[in-house]
Order: sequence, then structure tokens, then C-alpha cells
Amino acid sequence: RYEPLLSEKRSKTVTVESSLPDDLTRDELTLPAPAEPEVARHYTRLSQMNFGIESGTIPLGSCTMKYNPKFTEDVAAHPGNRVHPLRADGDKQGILHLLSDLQETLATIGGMDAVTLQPPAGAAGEFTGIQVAKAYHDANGDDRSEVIVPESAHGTNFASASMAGYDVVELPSNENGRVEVDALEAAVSDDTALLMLTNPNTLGLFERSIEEIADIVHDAGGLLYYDGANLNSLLGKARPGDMGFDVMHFNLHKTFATPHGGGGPGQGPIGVGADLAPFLPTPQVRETDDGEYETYAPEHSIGRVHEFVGNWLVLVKAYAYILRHGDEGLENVSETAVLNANYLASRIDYEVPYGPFHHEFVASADADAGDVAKSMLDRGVHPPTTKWPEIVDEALMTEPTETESKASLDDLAAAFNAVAEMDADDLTETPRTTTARRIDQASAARNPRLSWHALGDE
Amino acid sequence: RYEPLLSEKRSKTVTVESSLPDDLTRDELTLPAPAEPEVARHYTRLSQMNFGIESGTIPLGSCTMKYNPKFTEDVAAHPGNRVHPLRADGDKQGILHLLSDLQETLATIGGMDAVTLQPPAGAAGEFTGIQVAKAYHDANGDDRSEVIVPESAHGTNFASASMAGYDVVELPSNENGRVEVDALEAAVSDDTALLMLTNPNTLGLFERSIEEIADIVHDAGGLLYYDGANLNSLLGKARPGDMGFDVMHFNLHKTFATPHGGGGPGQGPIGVGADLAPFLPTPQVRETDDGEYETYAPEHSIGRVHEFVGNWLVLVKAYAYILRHGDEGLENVSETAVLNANYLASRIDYEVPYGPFHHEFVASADADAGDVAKSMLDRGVHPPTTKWPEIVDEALMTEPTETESKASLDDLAAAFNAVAEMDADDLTETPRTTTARRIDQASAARNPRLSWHALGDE
Amino acid sequence: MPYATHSDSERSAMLDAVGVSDPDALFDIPESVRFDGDYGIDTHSERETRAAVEGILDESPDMTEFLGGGHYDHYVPSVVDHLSLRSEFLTSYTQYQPEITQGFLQALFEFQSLVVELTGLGVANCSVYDRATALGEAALLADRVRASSGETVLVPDDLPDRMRSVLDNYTDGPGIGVDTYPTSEGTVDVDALAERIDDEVSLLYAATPNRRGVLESDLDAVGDLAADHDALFCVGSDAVALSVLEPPESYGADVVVGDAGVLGLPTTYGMGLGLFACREDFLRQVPGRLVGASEDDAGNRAYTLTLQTREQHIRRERATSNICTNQAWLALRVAIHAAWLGPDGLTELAEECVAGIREACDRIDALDGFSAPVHDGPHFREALIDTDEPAAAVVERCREAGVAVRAVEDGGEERLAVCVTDTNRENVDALVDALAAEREVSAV
Amino acid sequence: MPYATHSDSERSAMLDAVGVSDPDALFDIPESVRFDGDYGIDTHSERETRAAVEGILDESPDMTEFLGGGHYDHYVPSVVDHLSLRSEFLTSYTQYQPEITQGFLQALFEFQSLVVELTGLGVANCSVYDRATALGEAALLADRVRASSGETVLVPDDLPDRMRSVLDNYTDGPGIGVDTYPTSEGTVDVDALAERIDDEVSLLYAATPNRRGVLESDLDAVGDLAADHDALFCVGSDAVALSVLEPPESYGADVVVGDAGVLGLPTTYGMGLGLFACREDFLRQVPGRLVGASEDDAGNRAYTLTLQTREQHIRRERATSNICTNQAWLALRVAIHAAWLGPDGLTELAEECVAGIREACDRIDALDGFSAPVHDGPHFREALIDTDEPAAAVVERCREAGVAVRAVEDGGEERLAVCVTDTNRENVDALVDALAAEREVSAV
Repeated sequence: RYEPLLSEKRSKTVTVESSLPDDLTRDELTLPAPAEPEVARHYTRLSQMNFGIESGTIPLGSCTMKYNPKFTEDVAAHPGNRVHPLRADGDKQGILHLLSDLQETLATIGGMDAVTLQPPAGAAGEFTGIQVAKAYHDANGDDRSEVIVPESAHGTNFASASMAGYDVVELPSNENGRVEVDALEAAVSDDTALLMLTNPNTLGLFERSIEEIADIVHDAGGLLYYDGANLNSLLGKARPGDMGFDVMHFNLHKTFATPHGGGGPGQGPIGVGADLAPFLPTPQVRETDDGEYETYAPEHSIGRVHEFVGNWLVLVKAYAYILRHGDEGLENVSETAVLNANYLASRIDYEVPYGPFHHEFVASADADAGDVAKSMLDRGVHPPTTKWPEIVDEALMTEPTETESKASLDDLAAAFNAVAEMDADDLTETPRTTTARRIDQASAARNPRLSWHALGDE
Repeated sequence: RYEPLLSEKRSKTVTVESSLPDDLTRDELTLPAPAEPEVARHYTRLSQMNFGIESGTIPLGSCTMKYNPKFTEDVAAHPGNRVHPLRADGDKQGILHLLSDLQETLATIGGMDAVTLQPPAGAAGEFTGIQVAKAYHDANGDDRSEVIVPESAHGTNFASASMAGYDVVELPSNENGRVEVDALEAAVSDDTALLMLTNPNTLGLFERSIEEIADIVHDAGGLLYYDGANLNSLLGKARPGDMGFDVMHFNLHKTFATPHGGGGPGQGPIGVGADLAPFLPTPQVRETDDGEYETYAPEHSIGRVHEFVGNWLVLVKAYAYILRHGDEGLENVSETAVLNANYLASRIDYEVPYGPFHHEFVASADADAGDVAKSMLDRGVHPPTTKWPEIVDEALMTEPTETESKASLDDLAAAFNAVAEMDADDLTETPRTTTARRIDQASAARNPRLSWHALGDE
Repeated sequence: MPYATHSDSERSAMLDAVGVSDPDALFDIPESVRFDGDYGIDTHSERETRAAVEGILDESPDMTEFLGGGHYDHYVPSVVDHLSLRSEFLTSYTQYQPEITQGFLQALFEFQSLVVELTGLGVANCSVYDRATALGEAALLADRVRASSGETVLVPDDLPDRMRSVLDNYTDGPGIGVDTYPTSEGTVDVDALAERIDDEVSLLYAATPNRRGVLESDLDAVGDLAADHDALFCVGSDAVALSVLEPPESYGADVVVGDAGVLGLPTTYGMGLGLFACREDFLRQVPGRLVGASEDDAGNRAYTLTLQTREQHIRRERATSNICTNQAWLALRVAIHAAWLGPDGLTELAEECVAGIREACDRIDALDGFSAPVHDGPHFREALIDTDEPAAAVVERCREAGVAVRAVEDGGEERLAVCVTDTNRENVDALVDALAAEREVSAV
Repeated sequence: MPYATHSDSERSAMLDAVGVSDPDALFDIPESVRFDGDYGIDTHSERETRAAVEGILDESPDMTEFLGGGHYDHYVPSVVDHLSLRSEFLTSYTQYQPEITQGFLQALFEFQSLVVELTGLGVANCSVYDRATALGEAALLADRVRASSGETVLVPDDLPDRMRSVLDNYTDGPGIGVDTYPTSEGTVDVDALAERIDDEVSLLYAATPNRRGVLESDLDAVGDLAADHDALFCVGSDAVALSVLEPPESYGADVVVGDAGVLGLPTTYGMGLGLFACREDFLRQVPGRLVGASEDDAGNRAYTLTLQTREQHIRRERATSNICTNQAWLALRVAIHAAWLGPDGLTELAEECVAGIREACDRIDALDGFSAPVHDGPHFREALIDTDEPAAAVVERCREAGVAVRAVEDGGEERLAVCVTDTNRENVDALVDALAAEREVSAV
């Protein structure tokens, strides 16, 4: 059932009558003017045209779409969160206490010496980490111009490095889907500021040569950056700091299950080793000797990457998630995530060319992966990430997460396998059962209509 | 999409190991054992197979399915509600303050002298009101055995009177759909304990002879009971107490918009005149001279009709609703409810035999009203109450309420009219687009299967 | 007004369509009964309203509560709130159109199934108001099916006053008598009951746990006495206790009533959810709503309200009850809570109700001047405590320490009543301190 | 574990299927980098976790806040919470599969439309992190489209430090210079700006309301200066102020950045929602996500993320931004809040932001030793106040009265900064009393 835009239901133009000087104010404003019952029905209807993790499995690779514990929403709604960020330290001890605890907890989980919670998203964390690394090199009088990124890395790695002013050097994978160590040897130089890696990588494969890789980069005077997108496979098992990484980001909305919200807010704290800690954004939080909490500016801070704290409620929810699980629960998260991925892969008919994989795997569709995805929609499941990483033909990058039951994994495998049986021609006719049929992306881009103003009277 | 029972997804039998003596405890217990993500998906899915007021218009006559303001849920979730009912009065002043205010407010709205908030539903309110009236008669040494109820009255009126031990005398309607005054004259006697009326009645018609009716009953020593189901048409316009009613109930879940919850909880406070006040249930709440609140037992109280306060949160939500609206808002509620009903009636093709009606009307389908309802389901709307009151052939008893917009009334009228155009044969084939097709009621009753145990391995 | 907003032009168009210039003209009310006063209530914004109501509620102090007496608090997980607040559930009507209300019907079916599993009886309705009205309905049921043999309901002499009062109102209409039988040492006195019961009894009631928190140990014998006299045997209990107790059907219960709202209910000043189950023999005499499984035209399983000919909207004065609006949303919440707990969680919760009160009694019993529990036998959530001082004085002094306990009359004595569950077990220290502090004060 | 529960038999079956006896065997991690320590975090029940986190948060006192400085509080109606918390919205992913995410896409389209209406510009993205990062993105946009003409961003000397710091990080990579131009009497000094600006400037920024809460009165002239030097003109504002202010497009704005989160955001220690709009000319240079209308195979209108070739997951190091996860759920909340307000409610809210601070200033100005506001001209939400005493001392003594205000440096002076909105306007009494009380104290 089609839902009109609110502007198509009831718009109203009001003449703006303000106590402000006329020359500052607009004449009129035209906006939808629904009564509350209509607002409720409109957005209820829109929600019914949307698929969340409580609608079914969302096995998007590297996205870690796990169940978001409901109680964290209640913790986030607690009145103690209603504190203005510009209160004096002494007037917000509860906030600073939580920030301090979460800094320390994430540092422990990452094997890092210090953590900033400020970056408001994973990509913002990457940018922050690179800026911190750059400030470190600069402080050493070390002018380096390149960041090395494996071809299978997330697109944000390339974009964040570029945004920070670095040239990006792309590193090929070897035949096992991992970093080609020889190629890395060849790529590193006095210009190497950073190597960015995710581990396990986007194929779900652990870079077993990580210590050798770290030595190569460190020997060249470079630093190692850990992309935390795949951290869900390491809890209780391994820590980036122990592998030689100097900087890392955490995706709280992945590993620590804060809701993705249809594309944010997330939060991308970064952890660093002791050498880089003085360069972290300001403010940091610490506990004083008398048990109070205070903010302070790290000695060589790069300043800010967000006007305030980023997305506070994401921090609160992640903190609650960690406390709920504890050591035992967190290790179980990763064990089950890896078991689930391996079990699912064992049940599907598509080939999975690389292994042994951890919490995610990349299958190869024998048809257009985009068509496969659309056909899966008709089975009531969300498809995996498609056509990426490109190292696998018609890639189906699949991460079921630990919160799927065996039954839902079996259902998901059945959906994969039913689609695998379909003719290629039939695939292009899908989806048939969704709110919208297949959408014309090309014309959307060719003739951009980006607001109700652009729709006119159609 | 069919949703299995939880018991069909994952059941578990546990051996009960208790520190209690063996002879007191069961050996085992078999229940569903889903993990939280599965619980969330199951009930989310079930909700998607259900139709609430935010899904669309629900014009059920006499049910007053209006929009339930969201903020009242937040008020109900406020920690100040978390008070055990057996605290001493001095330790629950907030609760008693609200109860006292709500008692007084409802008394004012009803034109009554005293109100008890205890009855947990409208029917419970009827029963309570009848018990109070009976106690009043008894105290006067007046042994009366009959309650008079118009044929168009709600079924609960008959059942409540019968439950209280009265014989029910049914009163025919006149050709205008109202109480036949001559018949009433004939029906009243020394045995008449009560006349129960709703006004406007279930046809939406105001009993213009209400004062004469009241005189007849009062002259015979009887009392008048007002069924509050249709109070949504009188706010700011008229009060049952002013019409001569001695007892009344309020349906907070109708007039004051607390959510119906799929069939409860509701709340059915009753109001009475001064003569009946000493007979109200215990406890009542009052403000003392020093501004404190205290509970007390009315002198001749009938005792209790619920172990505690009924459904406290319904009281809180109703109180918030009343405070939000105030006098002006409440009068507007009734004006708009009546305007909406009249407007809708003017737009539909079915005949509406009686008038002038207020907040609801009863149209006459020219086909089986039950089939008409099923066909309306295919138009995405909830149908009206069907086949009742029986005074109208194939009745479609319709109450749109004040919270429907003109656009939604137009859509609803279009649904009525589209169905009015259909062949009778086609009607019987509906609904086609609902979660379930038409359901076999007869076999459900013939072969009752009332728990998962009864389904066996089907 | 806030939720009833037509624009001026819409309002005009609607008034034109119905042929009046003012909605007031649509009110066919004689002038003589028109209300020309006002209620005296100001209109408030949403924000003002919240502040006003919450301000009133905040007039009650925070207290650590050890109260029970028929209203019990267990932790309700967050999923229960979030799922039950979905508007498709919360704002829906009774399921008279089952084709578009399958979700709620299935949830109620799952609730009924839970009650069937807990009681062992074949039929459970999908809720009555509370345990007291459930007992009232049981008395009326017995009156319908056993009226030939007798018209007296027999209840233990420790039936809580509040339940008794409700029962008196329910039995008043049909003229059913209510009489009591003795308890001794905290439980049913079976010998005295055997003396008291006769063929005039239509319903014999016993509760486990009983008002003193004691789990009855000889309900087999009670059930036999009921059967011997052709009376229905009605057992009172609750949804948590029943998860570990012998199912009442196994010792002869014909009806089980009680408190289903020990699970799932919001923590508040009071809501109720009555549990009502009975033998299949009485199916067509059951009060209230029943959901049954059926099939739709496409042959798929579907659920529907069933056996509605028992109900007031069809049968009117011959209905099995006047109940219409029941407690459906709360039954939904119980179903969700029970699913979240699973059988492991539910039985663990029950065990906590046993262990918590036992530990608290042990600690209190060790204090000078207190004896806990008063009665032998296993307790569930609650116990009575003897004190050297007047119980009311102890209550008052606990209250000053922010601790709420009750004094009750029991066997001619004033005693303390204490309730311990998962939500206050961690605060037993505060209770013990408050009790011990009193001794110190009184010793001075 | 709480959310990852396989039964024992399921786990065995899964392990069998993958051919290991323990999930640990699936971890292909060299022993040398295995973690054999522990984090030292205990596992907690849901109830314990809530109590623990809420207990920590409760360590902050309740205060009456008159703080602003880039973080503003307006009442968010309950519908925003209830609707946005629906799991289909809250727990969904970015809309890479538009056929099953039409609902969120449409909501984001409605958000973009709101921003287009408020700014007058043709293109709005569906959110960046906050107003500071929005300004950073604007600087990078200018660098892409005006790199030929210049590489300096020119900002007023009252740009808040926190925004400046973020801007410095954003401009660091491409080597864009950031320089300031003077303000005087609380607003842009147009003459001084005319002196300062040159053809090296790629972006000229001005905000209204500005840091001092003053609405700029001569942005036409500022826009003209930008145009004269082929610089992009970037205006900073917010979604409430723009509802009554002249749309920036009308006085030459090429880009509008700012704070959309003045609507719809939960009241917390801080979230952000950056507003970003620009002329259609720069469509293919816009950072972040864009939702466009299209059609599906059945010919029905449908929405989709569009122009994705600008983005990092396609264009990698040549993307217009590295942004991926943005603030979508908050944009949804803004759309709901704005719909609830409607144009009447939104403009009334804006007017309250004008009237509230004006009234507060009038009352404070009437106190001995205070002068408010420091600057002429219409204010919006905020104003600076001069005080005879050291501002820090006033702040400290307000704090003791439970009132939070800030001291800021402005023009070489320490001044008080006060913010008044719909949510604290009723508490201005407390502020005035706290200020006046100080005078009494200091007079003693």
C-alpha cells in the first residue's frame, strides 16, 4: 500500500508574523500540517515499509547486524542522561564517570593504552586515527605522504586517508585472500605513514602474518591502523594492540550492538598506544586521586573532531551492553558469531572460495549477485552485501552474527539455496513481494528529484 | 506470512529441581524457550498481523476508538507510579492526590456528587453501580426485584443486572428509535429498582424525553442508571446528573482515550448522587483540612469490587488526557465527534434510518452486514459494528470519533461506497487481502482447541 | 484541539455538507438539560501536562518496600514494554474481526496455553480482572454447574479481607452463601474442614501459597473432601508459584484461579490480571473470552474468539458473566514475559521466591525480639513475623528509615508481614538494619 | 549468553556440521597473538546492568540549566520517541536494498524536503554529524569547486572554539587555510570584511544567530562580498531559526550548514545532527547520503539512495567525503518533530526563542550590577550579559543555587552567557533570583 508524502496529505502555508525586524524574516513558510493522529499513522505506515533486525536476519558482511538489546534504550532514556555538555566538570560527575570507565574498558578490549570516545562514526574514527598518526609523525619531524590500504579494505579507509591529505597506495591480496607480504615489503618506504588493516579481513580471514606485517611497517617507521569493523570475531580471543597495531577504531554500533538506526548515529572511538596518546582529541577524561572525574586536554592534542561528545546515547548503550555481557558473555559473542558463520556456510550451495573464515565469509554467486539479492528479498530475508569485495566473483559477503538461532540460519540457508536453483532470467524479475518492485536507480541519478519541491504536481 | 506458535519453534522440558519438598513440586515443566531475539521477532511479527488505531480508522459504534495520545504512556511510565498499594496513606500522598483530583473531576463532568474509581472495566462499573443502588434500596427497606433495560442497550446492561440478582425487563423502542414512554409507564412498578439507559442511545439519538423518563422512574421509587459508553458526545454539552441520573459509569478507555489494549485493561469508575454516596465501594479518597490526602470507608459501603485500585495506569492516563484538554478541549472533542459522524453519514450510500444522531449512527446495509464488514477489510479499514442494534436491519453501527481527519473520513466513506456497489456473491468471497482469509467460526466452536496442547502434532 | 484538528477550510466544508454553520447545532439536546457551566479545567500543553501529573506523583516518597499481600513485584524485562507498547497491540480493539487481528489472537492463545500448562486443566480463558474477581467468577461458575447440590462457597478463615469483600459482592446477586473453615498452624486444618463441609457446599476454595505465605501441604485431602461432597474444588495460586508446584489438576482441582499478573505487569500502584482455568467439562460455562484455533478459507491455521454464545453481547442476561473489556494487553505482557524467561528462567524465579524469604526469615529470626517465620512449612515470597514490641510501632519506625513493611492481624495477634522477591532481595540488609536499630533504640 | 543462545543440542548439531568439537577451534589465530588474559568485567543480569549504569548517571546533580553554546534543548513530543523507537526504523541498516526500506527512505526524503524549504537551496543531504563537521564538509566542498580561485576559508572572529577546532582538522589534509574576519558590536563588521576578503578565499562563512545569540542584519552585503570574490558563501543557522528567518538562498547563500538537531533529538549529554544544503550546481560534489525519488518496475513512485558514485564505498579515495554511517535515525526524528509542529508550531517555537531571551534580558538588566544584553539587535535563544562582579564568581554562586550558566570570553571581557528556550523559560525566576541573591550577598 502506497503512502503519500505528508506534503501531499495536508500542507499549509503560514504567513510569518514575527516580533523580529521585517527585513530579517521570511514572508511565509510551507510545510506539512498533519494533526498528531495523522503523524502517528504516517510514520507507523512508513515503519511497516521497512526491514529491521526484528523483522528478520540481516546478514550484511562487515556490518554486524546483531540484535540490539531493548533494555539499552531504557538506560538511554534515564533522566541522568539529561545533562548539558557545557556544565562544569563538578556538575556532571555521572557523565564523566561513565566516559572514564568506557575509555578504560575499550582500551582493555583493544589492548590499547588510551581511548578517545569522541568520533561520531566509524569513518570519523578512521579520520581521527589518521590525524593522530599524522600529528605523531609531524611531532617527530617525520614528513610522510602515503597510507597503504589493501584492495579488500572498506571504502572508508581510502576516503579517510585521502581526506587527511595522504596519497593512498593500494596493496594487492595474495592467492589466499590475505596481504601479500612481498608486495607490502615493496610498498613500504620512508613515505609510509600508516598501513590500514582489518583483521580478520573482509573475507573473514585472519592475517596470520600480522606480526611480520607489523615488523615490516614499524621497521620502515610507519604505524599500523586497525579498522575495527570486524572486531566482533575477536572478543576474548585476541587484541589488536597485542598484534602490533598502534591505532584502532571501534564501531560501537557493530561490535557492541547499538542500533544502526537506518544509517546512524554510530560512534567510532579510537584506541592508541602510549606514544600516540598525547595526540588524542580533547577533552579526555580521567579519575583523580580523590576519586573525582575531570576532563583534560592531552598535551599535543589534535583538537576536536566533533563539537561535543559525538553521540552520547550510543556510548551509554554500548557501555550497558559490555556490562551486561562481561568477559564470559563477550567471548561467547565471538565464539557464537564464528560458529554461526561457519555453520551457515556449510549449509549453502554457493561456493565459498576462501577460508578458514571467522565471523563472515564471501560466497561466489554463479549469477549476478545483485539479482541474487533481489530474489532473496522475496524469501523474506535481507540479502548479504553484494559484489564486494571484488576479489570474489559476484561476491555475497555474509555475516550472520551470533544472535541468529540455528533455525533462522537454516531458514537463511534455505533462502540462499532456493535462489541458487532459480534461472538467471527469473532472477531479473525479482523482487515480486516487496513494498516496491525493483527500483530504477539509473533514472534516479539521471534526473535527481531530492525533495517534495522537485516532484511538483506529479 | 504465517507465524508458528512459539511452542512450535523451540520448546523445552525442564526437570524441576527445587528446595521445596518433593511432594509439593511438579516433576517437569514444558514451555517455549526462545532467546530474546526470537521473542522480539515473534511478537513483532504478531503485531504486524494486528490492526490498531495507528493502522487506520476503527469506526466501531459505541466503542469510541479514538487516537490514544502517546504522551500518556510516558506519564504512566514515570517512577512515581511505582508505589505498592498497601503503603500507609502518609507514604503515598502523590497517588492519593491524583485519585482525589480524578474523583472530583469525573464528578464534575458527570454532574454527580461522588465518584469511585475502583471498577476495573465498564461492565464492572455497571455491576458496581447496580450493587450500590441495591444497597441503597435495601437500606431504605425497599425490596425491589427488577431492572428495566431498553432493547437497544448494550449486552452488558442485561448481564450486569442479572449478575446482581435482578430480573431484567426489556423495554421496546418507539418508531423514532427512542424509549417508548408509554411502555415505560407500563413497565415501572414497586419492583423497579433501576432503569438503565445510555444517552445518546446506541443509535446516537438523544432521549429528548429524559426528564419525563426520570420523573416516571423516580415517582415509582426507582433509580436511573447512566451507561457512560456514549459520553463522548456530551462533553461540555450536557451532564447525566443534570438529566436526573442517579448512578453512572465512565468508560475511561472510551471517552478519555486510554488505549483499548486489544480488550483491556479499561476502567469503569462510577458516579452517584449524594443519596447513594454512602454506599460506594471502599476506600474513597479525600483531602483533609490540612491539605493531606487520606482514604476512608463510606459509611454504608458495599465493600470492594476489585482487590486493589483496578487498573491504576488507566486512571493516570485518563487524568493526563483530561488535564491536557481542559474545558475547551473537551467540548471540542464532543463537537468534532458529532460533526465527524454527521459528515461521514452524509457521504455514504447506505441508508441511515434514524436521526438526528450525535457521535454515532446506524446505517442499514442492503446485504449481509457481516459480509459488508469483511469486504471493508479489503479496503484497508476496520468495519463498523455489525448486526447490532437489531432495531436496524443489517445494522452498520458507526462511530468515527473526533480524531479522524476529513481525509480519513472521505477514505472511509469511499470504502463503504465501494462495498455498497459490490454484488452480494462477491461479498461472500471477501476478505482477500488480509493476513487470514475468512475464518471458520463454526468449527472453532464445534471442536474447541484452546491451547497448544490441543493442537497436538498438526 | 490537540488530537482533533480540522483546518478551517476542512471544517467549513464539513459543516456545509451537513448543513449547519456550527457543530453545536447538531446537538439535539433540550435546553433544559444543556450544561451551561464549565468544568473549571485549564488546557495544558503536552509538556505542561507531563510536568503537572509527574509533579503530583512525585509527592510520594521513595521507599524500600517489603509489602506483598496480593500485590507482588518481579523484574519485568525491557522487551515486554517495548513489544507490548507497539501500537498495533496497544491501541487495537477486541478481536471481533479476526482476519485483521490474528496477531493478538495468537498471543492470547499462547497465554491460555501457558495457563493450561501451569494448572494442568484443559481450559483457560484469556483473563479476568484480578484474583479476587476470578474467585467471584469461580463461585458463580460453581453455582451454575452445582446449583442442584448446594449454594455455599467455603473459604479458609485466612482469606484476605479484600478478596472476601469482592467475593461477597459477586455472590450477593444469586444469593450464594460464603462461609469459612478453620486453618491452624498456618495451613488448612483438614480435620476441621472435614467436620465443616457438607453437601450444601458448591465450591471449596484453598490457596497455595496462602495468605501467610505458606505452601499448603495437604491439598490432596482437601480435594478429596470436595469430591466427596460433590463440590467444585477451586485452588488459588499464581503463575510463578505454579511453575514449580504440583499442577492443581493432579490433586483434583476443578478450577484454578489466581494472579497471573505476577508476571509481565508494569510496576505500579496496581493493575490486576486474573487467572481462570477449569476442567473441560465446564467449557460452556466458562466466563470471559476464549480464543480457539480454527482454519481460514485458504485452509491455514487461524485463531478466533470462540464460544461467544456464552458472552454478554450475545446471551445478554443469560451470559456466563458480564465481562466484556478484560485485561487482554496484560495477558499479552505475561505471554511475552514467560517466553523471555522460558521454563528455566521461570522456575529459577520461583526458586528465588522460596530462597529469598527463607534467608530473610533466618536473618530476622537471629535478631533479639523477633521470631521468623511464625509458621512452619515452606514459604513462598511472604512470611509472618512475631515481635516483642507492638507490630505497629515496628512498622512506624521502619517507615522512618524508609522501609515499608506491614502489620497484620493473624490468629488474634498483631504480626509483621514481610515479602521478599527478586526485586527487593538485595535490600534485605536495609530491612534487617531497620528492625535491629529499633531494638537498640528501645533498649536505650 | 543473553542474546546468543543455542540449546546444547543445537550447538552440538552445528559443531558437527562444521566438523569441530569446540568453537575455539574455528579461530585461525596464531598462538603468539592469542589473548590469554581477561578483561576483568563481570557479567550482570539485565536488572543489575540497568541499576549499575543508572546509578553512575545519577551521580550528576539535578540543575536548572541556562546553557547553550551550540547545544540547545527544545521540548520533543512523545510521538517522536514512540515512533522512532519502532524497531523497523531503529534497528534497520542503511538503505542499500530500497525495495524493503521504502519507509526510511521516504522519511529521509521528507527530512531533505524540510531542509530545502528552510534554506531555499535546491539540494539537502540526509545528514552529517553536527554543525561543526558540516562546516568542515562545506570547506572541503568549496575546495573542490573553487580550488582554482583560492584555498582559504574565512570565518568570523567569534566562531566558537569547538567549531574552529573541528574545522582545523577538516582543512588540515588538503592544506586549506583558515583565517578570520572581524566582528564589532556583536555582528559581522562588513567594512572590515570588505578589507579582509580577497580572491584567495574559497569559502566565506557567517552564522545567524551568531555565537553571541545575535541575528545578523546585513548578510546581503556579506553575500555580495563573497560573490565579488568568487568565494562560496556559507551561512550557518539552525532548523528552528530558519523557520522565521529569510531563507539564506535569497541573500546569496551557496551552502547552508548548521544544526538540524535543535528539533527531534533526545535530551542528552550530546548528540548531533548536521544540516547541509547547497545549490543544485554542486549536486555531484555534495558529501554524504542523498535520497531521490524514482519509480519501480510497476511504475509506482519509489525512493532510493542516489548519486552513490560520490560516496566512499564506490569512489574510495576520490569520494566527496569519507562519511558512511551518518545520523539517519536523528533525521527521522527531526522529520517527525517538524511534522508534529507543522508550520504554525515551528514558527511559534522560533518566536518563543526570540521572546524568551528578550524577557530574560529585560529582567536581568533591571538588576543592579547587570547589563543585558551586551549587544544591540534582535537575539535568538542566547545573549551575553555584563556583570560588575567577576563572571566566574557569579557562575559559581549560581551553581550553588542549582542554576547552571556559563562565563565566556568576549571582546576581551569575561561575560555571562545565558540561553532561554521553551524548556527553561518558566525557570527564569530561578536565574534572576540567583543573580539578585548574589548582589545581596556581595552587598553585605
